[in-house]
Amino acid sequence: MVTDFLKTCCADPMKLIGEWFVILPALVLLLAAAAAVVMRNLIHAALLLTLSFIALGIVFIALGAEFVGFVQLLVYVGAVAMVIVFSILLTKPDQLTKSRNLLSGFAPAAGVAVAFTALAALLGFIFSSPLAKKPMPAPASAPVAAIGEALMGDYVIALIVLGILLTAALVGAAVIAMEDKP
Amino acid sequence: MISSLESAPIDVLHWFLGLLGSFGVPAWILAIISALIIIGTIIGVFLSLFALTSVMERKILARVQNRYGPNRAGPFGLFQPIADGIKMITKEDLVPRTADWIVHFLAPVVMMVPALLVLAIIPYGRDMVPAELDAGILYFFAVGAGTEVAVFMAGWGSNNKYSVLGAMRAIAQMISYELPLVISAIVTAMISGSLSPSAIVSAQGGFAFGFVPQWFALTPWGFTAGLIFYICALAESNRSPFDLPEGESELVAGHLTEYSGFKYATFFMAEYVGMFAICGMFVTLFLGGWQAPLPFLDIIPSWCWFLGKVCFVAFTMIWVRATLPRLRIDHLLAFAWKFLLPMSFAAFLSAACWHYAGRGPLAWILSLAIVGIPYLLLGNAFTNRFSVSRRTYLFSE
Amino acid sequence: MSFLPSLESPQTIDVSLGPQHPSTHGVFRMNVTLDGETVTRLQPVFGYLHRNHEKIAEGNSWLAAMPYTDRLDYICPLTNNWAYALAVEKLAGIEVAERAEFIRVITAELTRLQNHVAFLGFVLGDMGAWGTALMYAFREREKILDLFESLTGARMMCNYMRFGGCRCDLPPGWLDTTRKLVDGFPKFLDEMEALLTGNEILLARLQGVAPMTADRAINGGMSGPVLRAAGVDYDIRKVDNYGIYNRFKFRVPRGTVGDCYDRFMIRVLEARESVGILKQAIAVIPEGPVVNPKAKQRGFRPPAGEAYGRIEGPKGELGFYLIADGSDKPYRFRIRPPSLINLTLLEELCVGTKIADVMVILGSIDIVLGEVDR
Amino acid sequence: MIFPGSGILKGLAVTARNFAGSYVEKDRLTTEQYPEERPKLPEAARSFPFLVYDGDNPETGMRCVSCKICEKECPPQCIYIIQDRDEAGKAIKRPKVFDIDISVCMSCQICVEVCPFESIRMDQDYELSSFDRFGSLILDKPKLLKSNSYYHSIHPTEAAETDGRIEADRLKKEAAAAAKAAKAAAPSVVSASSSSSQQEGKP
Repeated sequence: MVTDFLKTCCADPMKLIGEWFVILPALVLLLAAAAAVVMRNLIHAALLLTLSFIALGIVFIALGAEFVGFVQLLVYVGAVAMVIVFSILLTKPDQLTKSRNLLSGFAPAAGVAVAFTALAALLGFIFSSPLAKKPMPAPASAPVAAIGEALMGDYVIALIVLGILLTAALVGAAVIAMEDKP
Repeated sequence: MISSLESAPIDVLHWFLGLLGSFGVPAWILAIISALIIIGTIIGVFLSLFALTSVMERKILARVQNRYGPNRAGPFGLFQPIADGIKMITKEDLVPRTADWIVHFLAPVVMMVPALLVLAIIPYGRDMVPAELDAGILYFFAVGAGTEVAVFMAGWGSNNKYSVLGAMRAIAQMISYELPLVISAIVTAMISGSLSPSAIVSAQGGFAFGFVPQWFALTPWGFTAGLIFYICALAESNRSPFDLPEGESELVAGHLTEYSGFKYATFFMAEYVGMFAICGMFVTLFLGGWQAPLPFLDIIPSWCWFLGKVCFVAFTMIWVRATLPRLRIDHLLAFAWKFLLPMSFAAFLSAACWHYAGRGPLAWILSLAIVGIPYLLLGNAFTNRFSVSRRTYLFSE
Repeated sequence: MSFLPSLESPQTIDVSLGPQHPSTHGVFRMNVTLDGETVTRLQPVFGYLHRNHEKIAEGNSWLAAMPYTDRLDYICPLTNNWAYALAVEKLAGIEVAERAEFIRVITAELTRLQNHVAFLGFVLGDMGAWGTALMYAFREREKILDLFESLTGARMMCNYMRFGGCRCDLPPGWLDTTRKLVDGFPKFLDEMEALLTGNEILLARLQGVAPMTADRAINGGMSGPVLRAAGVDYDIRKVDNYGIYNRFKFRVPRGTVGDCYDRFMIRVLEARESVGILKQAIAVIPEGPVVNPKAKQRGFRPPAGEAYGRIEGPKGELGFYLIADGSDKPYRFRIRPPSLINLTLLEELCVGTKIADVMVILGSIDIVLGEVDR
Repeated sequence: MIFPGSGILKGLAVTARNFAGSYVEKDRLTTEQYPEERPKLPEAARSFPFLVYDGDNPETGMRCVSCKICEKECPPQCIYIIQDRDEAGKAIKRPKVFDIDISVCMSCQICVEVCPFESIRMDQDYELSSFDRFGSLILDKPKLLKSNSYYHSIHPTEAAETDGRIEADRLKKEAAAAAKAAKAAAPSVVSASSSSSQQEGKP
């Protein structure tokens, strides 16, 4: 195992670097996500969640899915994470401190148990599926133009429906926000 | 001679790599060295540009305000950045006792990273793109989103009321202005049919009637989109009149209140490099990138044109800063959502009409109407909403 | 780490703006309660620049109080001098030399000019215009200060007026320089207006912010441009006709809304009127002594009695209330500073506005802390 | 407002004009480059008081007679005077100590106005900063005493007027003394000598 590893190292260092570009961010992603769950400080948790979003984006990019990776960064880091921290800033401070109560008693143990059960089930399904036994396919290169054409061609109905849904949500949010004004 | 100047930076790089290769250095090490040299050059150029701008900005501001500006450190005050640097480094690095010190420490780092990363996809000259990405524009905005996190971290981590208020303003402002910014950039991608910056630059090549450059900024839709992009760029790089997050007359220094010494310098540096990056993007998208403005001016190397245009755009930003008072937060948000966003949609529509109407005189009239009418209607509605009006005054003898 | 909760409601933040803050015009402090960006409560705190001025004056001779008045509103020392001299002249019944009356009008109107242009600059600074307007204003103010220096010997601490006249005569060539400056001044005001009054950002920042009704302004004791911006036609130059103001033709501008924009524009219009007064005064200034030779400066002992002398200072009604007991010191020396009294409505004006407006409102009242705290 | 944003463009034009103007018009760039360029002070300019002496010797030419009017009238009370005494303990019309604390002085010029002996005058020296706030900000007699020719160099008009006044005063006194001497020619030697000593004190 180790000799294999060293051999690949010497044979094709660039490939190795390429692999580590996936493995490292993936590790960061896992650790950050786990830490975000455990953290008591809500802001730290939100920032770690942002870190995991970034790591996920890098994983996507390293795997060759540039477009998805960039969109991940743009949407999740640029918008979702910001909305999360903004809503934390706008929450009442006494609610911030109350969240600690959740971490007492049986609640943590129960949470961990549920999480592990779910993880085990998921891993079981993944490894028992025929996909897991297939050899890894060569990384597909997806040029942006191809994605664009697919979105505007085959999936155009879905795109439009999603767009309408989001617009409706936006308008609804605006209406709710306007309510308290005279 | 001319062609050698044009590709001089690349030639030097290749010569150096060839030299190393002749000593038997493996190819993969050469690749790393090549990348490091390119990165080093870009960072070096932009940091020296930052140093130069930090003094030029003060000099230009001073001249606009009828003062001399810094002129004591070295000839014409050109060594001022060195003096500032020494001061910044030797200053005490204060961290408030109740600050969230990890976040406080990381914020300048997080601020610097996206500012440097976005420099990777800008075409600095003919065939001079450090990272040729298919989705270059997307990369630019995706990485640029990291700045918001940094500003938030700085504001929160300082545990200061001014900082928190500044961070809240910054986030609200950046989220609001990101939308029109991206949409106005997408307009150019739509016309040139690519998200790659170099493809967008080459789409602006050539000259109409032999001397009018075909830059996007010289079309009705491109002018509108470019103006929106410019305004949003001011807002995204927290420059006056959108410098609310650090508006010194209200919030002392906003999210920077509790920073001193080198951390403050890092913020300062990141803001300037980010400003140059967004100026570079503006030049790439709307001002024809590295293309010369007139055919016979091609003899000047393309990268010189690019730098010159970036400096010009930066100069206009300084000029605007010297002229305009700051907006108020509610005006700022209303401006983004109620004026810039609809206008960027209008530019979008206008660009589409321009394209399908054959890019001829008819296209000009059509696209001009599509951006002009909303500008007049929306603009007047917007100014009336804030009761902006001329008044008459009574006089008593 | 807490989210800095306020004592009153967990959703608001208490911010102490000042006394060290970039735009509180000196050492002024406001304890502001913010709900988001909106001000829900504002408590002005002053006194950081208190210098015991009135008591010092009561312990010194009548003449020795004069240099201290320079330091009240240190932007406009000459009008302060005049107000004090006027009060003493009223107390002791001293006639003022004819030429001195003209010099007083000229210097006072120059003071008004430089105060109002500096005001424009300061308000723009509060709005975050990076001092451009302020620098233009100071460029012109500098010329006026140079005139003051060549006349009185000091740029700001002039100590120029004396009981019954002025300390010294105009130096040769002074009137010509002044005439040139006054003739060029409208051009500068035009430039300022081109830079400022059409600017949409400025209009949006100023119009409709903190309007004040005429009733409220009168009941609040406002005076000067703040009162006239609210639409009240009250200018002490017209009401009292002190000095020789009845000999000059000038108009009193007044606003209609009383918001920050009116307060801003009234200053521009008043500066233009001052230019007119200056032109008239320079044209007809007579020769003669600059101080009433009968008036005594050193060892001055007015008869027992009291008097209130007031003038239309650039910032409002500046009054001195003096009680004499026949000795060489004032028995009571009381100043009515316009800045302090115009400041009393600050909370009322600020509540409900954004925090950025607070600075503009404070700037639009035009205070000088030397006068507020005395 | 037909074209929203036109006001902003107008403002930009003004700043552009000032930017360009600061390179060509001297009127737009009024800053003095201080250590190289010195301000041209008007004659009336004043900084802190000094004491004038006539002739070359500061001690004998001193105009001050230690009357202490300035000490009394000084609004912030920054003047401190002790009258000189001879060996016998008799007061001489000359200050032994004359200190002005210029960290307190507010340059109001009232001491100048009240001085009946044209002795105290305002200086124009403005470079007074020092590292020692107790030593160099208290001006003692040697530092305060400056010659009449220096006075002429900073306030020529005022100094000429003063000299004229002193001269007229002297002539008047001399005339009065001569008349007095002529009137009581022989008997009163004592009064003549006393009046001449007065003249020595104030030439």
